[in-house]
Amino acid sequence: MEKILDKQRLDDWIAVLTDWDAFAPAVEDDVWAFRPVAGAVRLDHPNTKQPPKGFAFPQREVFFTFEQIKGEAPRLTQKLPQGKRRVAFGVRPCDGRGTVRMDRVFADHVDDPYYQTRRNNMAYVGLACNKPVSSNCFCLSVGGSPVGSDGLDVLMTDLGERYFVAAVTETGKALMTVAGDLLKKPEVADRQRLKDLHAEAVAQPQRAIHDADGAPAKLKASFKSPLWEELAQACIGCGICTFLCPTCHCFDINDEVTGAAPLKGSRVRTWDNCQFPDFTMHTSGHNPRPSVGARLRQRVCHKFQYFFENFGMHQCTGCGRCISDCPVGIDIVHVVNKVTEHAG
Amino acid sequence: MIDVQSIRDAARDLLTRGEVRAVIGYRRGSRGMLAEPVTITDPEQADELVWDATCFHNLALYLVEDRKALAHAQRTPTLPIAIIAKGCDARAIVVLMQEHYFKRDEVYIIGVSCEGGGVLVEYKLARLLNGAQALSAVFDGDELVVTTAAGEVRLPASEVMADRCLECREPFPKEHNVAFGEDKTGRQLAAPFTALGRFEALSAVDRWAFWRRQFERCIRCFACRSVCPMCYCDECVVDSITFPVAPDTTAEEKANRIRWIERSAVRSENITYHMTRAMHLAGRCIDCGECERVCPVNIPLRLLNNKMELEARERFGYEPGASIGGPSLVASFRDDDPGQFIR
Amino acid sequence: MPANIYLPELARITFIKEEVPGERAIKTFRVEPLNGGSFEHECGQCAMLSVFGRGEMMISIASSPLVKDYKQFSIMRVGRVSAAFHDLAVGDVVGIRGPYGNSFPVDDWRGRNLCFIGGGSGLAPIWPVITTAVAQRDLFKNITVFYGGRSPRDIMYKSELEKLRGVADVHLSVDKAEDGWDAYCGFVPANVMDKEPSPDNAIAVTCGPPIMIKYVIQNLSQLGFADEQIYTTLENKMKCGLGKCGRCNVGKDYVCVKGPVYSWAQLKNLPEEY
Amino acid sequence: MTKKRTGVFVCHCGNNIAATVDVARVVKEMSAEETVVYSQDYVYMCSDPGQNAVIQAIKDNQLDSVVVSCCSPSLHEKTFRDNTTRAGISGFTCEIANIREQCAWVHKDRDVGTEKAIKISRSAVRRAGRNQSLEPIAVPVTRRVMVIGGGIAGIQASLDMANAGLEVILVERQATLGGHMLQLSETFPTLDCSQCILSPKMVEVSRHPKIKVMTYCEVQEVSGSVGNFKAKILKKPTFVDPEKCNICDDCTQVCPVVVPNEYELGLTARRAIYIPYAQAIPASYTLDEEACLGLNPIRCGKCKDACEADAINYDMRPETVVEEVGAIVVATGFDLYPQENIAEYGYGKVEDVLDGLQFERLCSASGATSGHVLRPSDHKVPKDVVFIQCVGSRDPAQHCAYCSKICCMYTAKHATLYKHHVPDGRAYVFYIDIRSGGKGYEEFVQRTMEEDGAIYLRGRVSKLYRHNGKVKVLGTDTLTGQNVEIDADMVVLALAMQPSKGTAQAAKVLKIGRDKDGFLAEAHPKLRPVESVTAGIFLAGAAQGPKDIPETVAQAGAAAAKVIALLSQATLSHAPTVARVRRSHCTGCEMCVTACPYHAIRLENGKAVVNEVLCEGCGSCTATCLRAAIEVKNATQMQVFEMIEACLA
Amino acid sequence: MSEEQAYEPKIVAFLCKWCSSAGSDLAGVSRIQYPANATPITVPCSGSISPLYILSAFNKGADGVLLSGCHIGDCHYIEGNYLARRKIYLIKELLEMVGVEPDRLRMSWVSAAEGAKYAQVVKDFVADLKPLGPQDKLKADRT
Repeated sequence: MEKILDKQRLDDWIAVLTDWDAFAPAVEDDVWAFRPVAGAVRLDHPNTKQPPKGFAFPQREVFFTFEQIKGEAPRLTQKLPQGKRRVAFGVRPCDGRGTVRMDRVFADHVDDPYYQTRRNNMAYVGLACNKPVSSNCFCLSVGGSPVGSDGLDVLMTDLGERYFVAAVTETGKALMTVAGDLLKKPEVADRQRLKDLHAEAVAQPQRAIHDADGAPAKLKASFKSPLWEELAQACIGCGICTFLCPTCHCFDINDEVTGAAPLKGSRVRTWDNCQFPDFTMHTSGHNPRPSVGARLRQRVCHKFQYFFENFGMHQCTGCGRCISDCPVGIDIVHVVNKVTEHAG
Repeated sequence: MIDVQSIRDAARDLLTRGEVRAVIGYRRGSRGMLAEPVTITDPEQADELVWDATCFHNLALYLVEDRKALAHAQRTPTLPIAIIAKGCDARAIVVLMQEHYFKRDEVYIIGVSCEGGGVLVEYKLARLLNGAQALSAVFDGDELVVTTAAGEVRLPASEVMADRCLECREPFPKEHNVAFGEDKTGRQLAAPFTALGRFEALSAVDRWAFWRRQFERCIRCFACRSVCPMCYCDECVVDSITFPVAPDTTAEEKANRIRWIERSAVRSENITYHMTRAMHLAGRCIDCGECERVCPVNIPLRLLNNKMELEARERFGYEPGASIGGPSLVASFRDDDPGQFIR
Repeated sequence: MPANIYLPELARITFIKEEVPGERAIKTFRVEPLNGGSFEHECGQCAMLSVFGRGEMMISIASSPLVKDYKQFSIMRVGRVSAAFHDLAVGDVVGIRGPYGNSFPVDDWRGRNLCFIGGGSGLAPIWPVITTAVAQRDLFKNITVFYGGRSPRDIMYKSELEKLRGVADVHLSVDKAEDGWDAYCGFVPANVMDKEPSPDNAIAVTCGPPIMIKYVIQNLSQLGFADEQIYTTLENKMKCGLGKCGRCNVGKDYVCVKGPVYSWAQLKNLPEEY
Repeated sequence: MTKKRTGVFVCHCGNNIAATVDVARVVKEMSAEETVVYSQDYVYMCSDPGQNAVIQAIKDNQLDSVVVSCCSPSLHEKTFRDNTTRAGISGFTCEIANIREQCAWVHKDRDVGTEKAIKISRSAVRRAGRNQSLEPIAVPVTRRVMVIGGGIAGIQASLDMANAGLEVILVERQATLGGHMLQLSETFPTLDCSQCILSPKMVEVSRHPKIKVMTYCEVQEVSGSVGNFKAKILKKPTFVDPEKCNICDDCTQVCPVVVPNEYELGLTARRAIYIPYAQAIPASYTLDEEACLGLNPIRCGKCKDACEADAINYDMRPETVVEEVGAIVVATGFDLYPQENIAEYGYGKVEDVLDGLQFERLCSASGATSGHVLRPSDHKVPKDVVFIQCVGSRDPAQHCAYCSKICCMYTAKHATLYKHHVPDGRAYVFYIDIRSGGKGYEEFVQRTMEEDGAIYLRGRVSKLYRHNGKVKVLGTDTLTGQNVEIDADMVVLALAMQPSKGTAQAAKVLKIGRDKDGFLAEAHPKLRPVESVTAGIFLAGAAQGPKDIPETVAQAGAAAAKVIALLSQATLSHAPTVARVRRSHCTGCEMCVTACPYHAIRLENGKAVVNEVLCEGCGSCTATCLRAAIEVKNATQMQVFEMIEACLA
Repeated sequence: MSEEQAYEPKIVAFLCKWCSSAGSDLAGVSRIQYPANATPITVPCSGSISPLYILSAFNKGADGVLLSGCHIGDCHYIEGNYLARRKIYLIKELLEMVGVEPDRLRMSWVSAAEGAKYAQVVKDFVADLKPLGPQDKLKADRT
C-alpha cells in the first residue's frame, strides 16, 4: 500500500488513530525524544537522542511483585504490561533496523513475555532520511539504508510538501486504512520524486566502516590485540554508548523492596551496560573483563562479531549515536576500521 | 594566542630528557575537528598534540585513572606524569592533591592559559556557521578563528564559548610547573554564577517544575560521574557500578552493600543520586563543567554544583581548588558559619 | 518452559547441612517444589534461585537427575543472595527457575574411565555426575575422584566422599599440612600428578577455582589426556539464564545457554574471557 | 554474621506505658519482624523478675540480640546491657526502644501512641539486627600524672595525688611556683597572709619525693590517650644552674639591664638576671634571655664574671623532654582582663588607676612599697581611693558576659586593707550588687561597710580622667539617683578574671574544648565538673571558670581524687563503639582526620587508621567521609538506613 | 473529616544522643503533649548525620525530616554540631534550590534542659508541614 499525505494532514491522520496512543519526536531542553503526541507533529527532527527501543524494552520493567508474611510462602503477582496499542511516528530507518535486532534477541531460544507483549502492541511509522541526520551516520556501511524499511510498519518519505507513505507490514496497512481518504493515491510524479529522493539519499556522503563484512573474522583474529587497550585509553566507562544504542539490550534484574514486615517488593528489570565494571564482576572480585579495553572489545565484538555469528547480521545499525555522544571521542567506526585494518 | 608548537616542544623535551613517564594531552580525534584525550609516552608522539577550542576535557580525570592503574598494578613510579592543564583542570589537580590522591612532585603540570578563550560549544558554533562544517577552531584574543571548506571565519569568542568559560575567573592555571600563555586571572566575560542567578530568580514552583523535568529525563548513564575527576571513589556510595574487594573484605560487607537508591532510572532515584553527588562535590567541584557537557540528555548539572560553590564561597569563605594544604569544606567549620536556619 | 520465563516456581527448603564453617561457609540445601512436580534437569545444569527481597543467583544443581524428589544446592556464602540463603531455615520458601545451560554428556561416557578433579566449592557442580555415575556403577569403568580444600575443615561432602570409597578411588588433599590430616598435602593439580591417572579410555571432569582448573588441565595434558577428554564447567555472573541479559557470554556463547559445560577442546576455541 | 535471633521485651511500666500503648500489639507486630524469634511483654521489665525473664528467654531461645521497649536509655540502658551480659551475650547487642518518654508520656491517643511505639520498637529491632557483639576495650595505664600550672590549684592537686602514691610531674611556665596567689597580700574573709599559707605548700611540693617540679617549662605537645599520654615538655633555659646558685644576688648587682618586674606587676623593676621573689621555688636565679644584652661574654658577661659559684652558663639551650603519664590535670589559672580594653577608664593609661593585683602588691609587706599603701605617681599616701567593681565582668555587650565571682569579695578586702593601712582615708566602692555567697563572706562585707567604714555606692562609674593631680571619677549612685563626682588619689579596678594565655595554649595542645568565654569546658556542668570532655584530662582552678581560693583548692582536690580513682585500676575500659575503617574504600583523603574532634584518626600508608582508645564514637567521620569508608560500630550507615525504613514503614 | 485534616505528615527525627534525645526525654518526664508524627532515631551526634540520611528519609517517603543536636558550644563531642551546621546548611540550600519546600527540612538545637522546646519544635514542624501536603518530590514510587 502506497499513499500520499499532505504534510498538513499528518495531525489528522494521528487524530483518527483512536485505538492507538501516538508518539512522535518532540524537543524539550534541546533533547529530542519520542513523546505522547500533544498538539501539532512536525517530523523535522534530526534523530531522537534515544532510539525508540524503550517502547518495547523500557529502562525499567516490573516483572512481578512479591509479598511475604514471615513464616508463610511468598505470593507472587505477575505484572505483564497492559494498555492501548502504541504507534511511534518519525522513526528513522536505522532505528527500525534496531528493532529487528531487538526482536531477534528477545525471541531467541525462548520468548521474553514482557518484550513480546509490548512489541506486539507497537507499531513504528518510519521516516526516511533524505540527508544524513548526523555527521556520524554510517548506516550504509552496515547494510542499512537511509531509506530502508526494515523493522518499520510504515515508511514515510518527505517529498517537500507531502509525505510518501508506504506500508511495510500488515499493521502498517491497518494504520493507513484507518486514515481513509486522508491518504491519497500517489501520482506518477510522486513516485518519480520518491525514487529520485531515495537515490539521492543513498548517495549522500556518510562515514564508513571499510570492511564490515570482513569484520567478524578479523575481530575474532584480533581478540588479543593490544589495540583494544589503546583505543579505549580515554574511555571513562560511562553508559552513554549503550544506553543510547538502538540495539543494546543488556539488562539487570533486581528486587526493589518497599516493605519489610510483611516483606513487599517488586522484581525489576533495568537496563544494564557492558561498560560498567560490575557488569561481569563476580562477588569474589574476579572480573572476566577487568579493563576498559576488554569492555570496549566486548561492545564492539558483540556488535560486529558475536551477534553476526549468532544471527547473521551486525548488531549495529549505523545511527552514530554512540559516536556523537561519547564524551571522549571513542568512535566505533574508527575502532572497527582500525582493528580490522590491523588484522590485515 | 598559544603556539601549539611550544606545548609539543615542552612535551617532547620532558619525554626525551626522561623527566616524565608520560604526557596527558589532547590530539585530533577521528570525528571531525574535535580533540580527544591522549596519553603519550614516546617523544615522537608529541607532534600529535593539539591545542584548540575543542580541548573540552578535564584531563585531571586521567591522572586519577593513572593512579588507579598504578595502585592496581601495585607499582610506584619513579617519574612524575605530565599533564596539560587549563585553569579549571589545574584547580582540579589541586583538589586531588589536597585530598592526597597524589603528591605534588608526582605530577608535572604543563599549564596552558585559556587567555581570552576557553572551550567552544558545538551547538553554538553550528548555529553561527549556518550549516557549514568547521574544520578547525582556535581562540585568538577575543575571537574564535574557524576554518571551513569555504575559508576562515572569525567569530566573537563570547558567542561560541561554553557558559563555564564565560563565567570563569581563573582561566590561568595557577598551579603549574611550566605555563604557556598570558595570565588573565580575574577576567570576567560574564558575571560569575550568571546561569545560577538566572535560575534562582525563579519561584520554588517553577524551580521544581524545571528540575522535575530534568530528573525524569536522566537515564543514569553515569557519564557525569565518570567524567568527573572528583568522583574517584572506588565505589560510589549512592549507586555502585563496581565494588572494590580487598583481602579483608568480608562476605558480610559484600552481602550488605547499602542500596540508598535503586537502579531504576526513575525520578526519585535520579534526584537522590544527583543531590548526593552535588553534596559530595561541595567544596570540591572546581566548575570545569564537564558533567554538564557530557550529559546526553542535557541536564544542567552545573547549576547544582555552582549552587554549592556559591554557598561555599559566600557563607564559608571557601574556594575549592585554591590551596593544596587547606582543610576540606565539609570537614571543617568556622565559629561564625551561618546558623540562622536553625531553630 | 513456562509462559513467563522470569517467574520463579516456589520451593520449600527441606534440608540444610553445614558443609564448611567460617567466613566462606558452604551449606547444602534441598528444595522441593511447593506445588508438586517441577522441572527435570541433567548433570551440570543450573537453576536460578530467589530469595525474595534479596534477588536471584545462578547455582549449579548438585543433586543427580536420578533424584526426583528434591534438588540439592551447595552454596558458598559470598554475596547478597547467597548470604540471605545461608540465613534461611528448613521450611522457608524460596523461588527457583530453570534448568539452565547444557549438561555433561554422561551417557556418551558409558564404558569409560571417569576421573573427577574438584577443588573447594567446585565439587558441587560435578557432584551430580559423580553420583549419577556411581548410581549406575556398572555402566562405567574406573571412577576416580580427586578433591582438595584449603584445610581439612574446608572439605565439603565429607561423609559422602567417605561412602564413595567403596566404589571409587578417592584422593583427598589439603593445601597445607595440618595435624590430623594423613592424606595428601599440597594443591590439587599436584595430587593429580602424584597419582598419575591414565588417559586411556578416560574422561576427566574438573571444576574449582580458575587457577586450579588451569593447572589441572595443564597437568592432564601432560599425562596424555586429549583436549576432547577433558571437561570443565564455567562460572560466570548471570542475571537471566536465558541468553538475553548479556553478561555471561564468552565470545558468541552465552554460558547460561551454550555452557556451562565445555570440553577443553571447545573452550580452547573461545576467547579467553572467563 | 548470620541472621540475628532477636528477642523483644516490651515493658508496661505499670500503667505508664500501657495506658497509652497497646503493649500486646507491639509484641505481636515485633514478632512479625524477620529477625525476631521471641517477644513478650511484662509489667515491669526492669524489675528483678523482668530481668530474669530476659535472661531466661535469651538462654531458652538462643537469642543473640535483645530489644527492650521501655523507658529512656538514659535510665535503663546500662541495666539491660548488664543484664544481657549476665545472660552470656555481649551487652552491646542490646538496644533500648524508648516508648515511654518519647511516646507514652507525650501522647494520649492510644492508637496513635501504639503506632508510634511500634515504629520506635521496629527501628530498634532493625538496629539490633545488625549490632556486633563487642567487648569493652582494655587499656593499660601509666600511673603517673602531669599537672600543668603551678599555682595553688596545681600545687594542691599535686600534693593530694603524690600523697596517694602517684608520681606527679608539675609543669610551670614561670620561673617559680605559686601563681597569682603568691602575689596576694591577704586573703578574704580571714585576712590571713597569702604567702604564709602558700609557701609551706610550695616547699612541700619541692621536697616531695613523688613530685618532679619543672618550672620555666611549657607543654608543647600531647599525644596518646587516657592511661597513656605522651607529653613533650620544653625546658626553657634559665642560664643558671640551680644546683650551683647560692642566691647571693651578686649577679643582679652588676646586671646593666633594667626591666619591669612582672611579679610586682610593673610597680618595680628587676634586672635581666633575677629571682622572681626571695622565697621562689626553685630557689635560683633566671636569666631573662629576651632582656639580656646578648648571652655573650664579649657583649656583656658581667653576671658571669660576678658569679663566684660559677652557676651561670650562657650555653644552656632549650631542651625537650618526653614524659609518659596516665592522666593530666590542667590548672593553668587566670589572667586579669586587660585594663587596656576598658575605654571609659582610660585604657590603662591614667596614672594611679590600678588593677586589683597591683593593689595587692601595694598592700603586701613584701611588695614594692614594703606594705605601705602609696600611690605610684608620687608615692604619697592616697586619702581618697575609689574601688570599682565589675570592670569587664557582666558586660555582654562590650566585655565579658560572666560574673567573675571573686571581685565583690576582694574589693571588700581591698577596702578593708586600705582602711587598715590608712585609717583616715576614704574608701569608695562602686558596685552593681554584692555577691557574697560563701562561708563568712557576707559578714566580711558587712564589716567592711560598717566597721571599716567603706562607702558603698551602688552604680557605675561612667568615666574617669586625670585632673589636677587627681583622678576625677564620675559616676551615678543609682540608689539616690544622684551623680557622684570624686577627686580620687587612687582608683582600683576590680577587673574581670579571664582564662590565662596558658589556658588557651593548654587547650590547644591538649585538644580539649573551651567554653564561649575561653575557660576550659567541663564534661558536664553538674555531674562531671572537674573532667574535660577528653577522658583522662581533668580541670582544676580558675582555668575552668572564676573561683576563689577555697573553691580552687576543693576542685583541685576533686580532680586529684578523680585521677587517683582512675589510675587505681590496672587497666581502663573504653567503649568499643568506635570507628572502623573499610580499607578497601578509603582513599586517604584525610577528611575524617580533619573532622575528628579527638584526633583519633591518622593516615598510615595512605589509609585512615583509628586509634580506638582515642575514638569516642561520635560519628563525625562517618558523615564526612564521601565513600562510606569509615563508620562507628553499632551505629553504622546500614543500621541508620534500616531504621529510617522502619520509621516510615 | 476532610482529606486535609486526615493528612498526618510523617517525620523522621534524628536526635543526638546527649542533648536532643535527653531533651525529648524531659518533654516526656514533664508530660508535655505533642503530635506523634515524628519518630525519633537516636544518633551519637548531630555531626554524624550524613546528608544521605536526609535524602534517604525523603526517598523512603518522609514528609519532613527533623535534625536536632546540642546547642553550639555544648556538643558532647566538642564540635560535631559545628560540622553538622555546615553540612546541613548546604543540603538545605540544595533542597530549596531544586524546589523542595524549605519547611520540609528542619534543624533545631535542643538541649537536655529544653523539653518544652522539643515539644514545641515538633508541634511547629507538624503545623508547618500540614499545609504542604504529602512529600512526593523525592519519594520513590516503586510500583
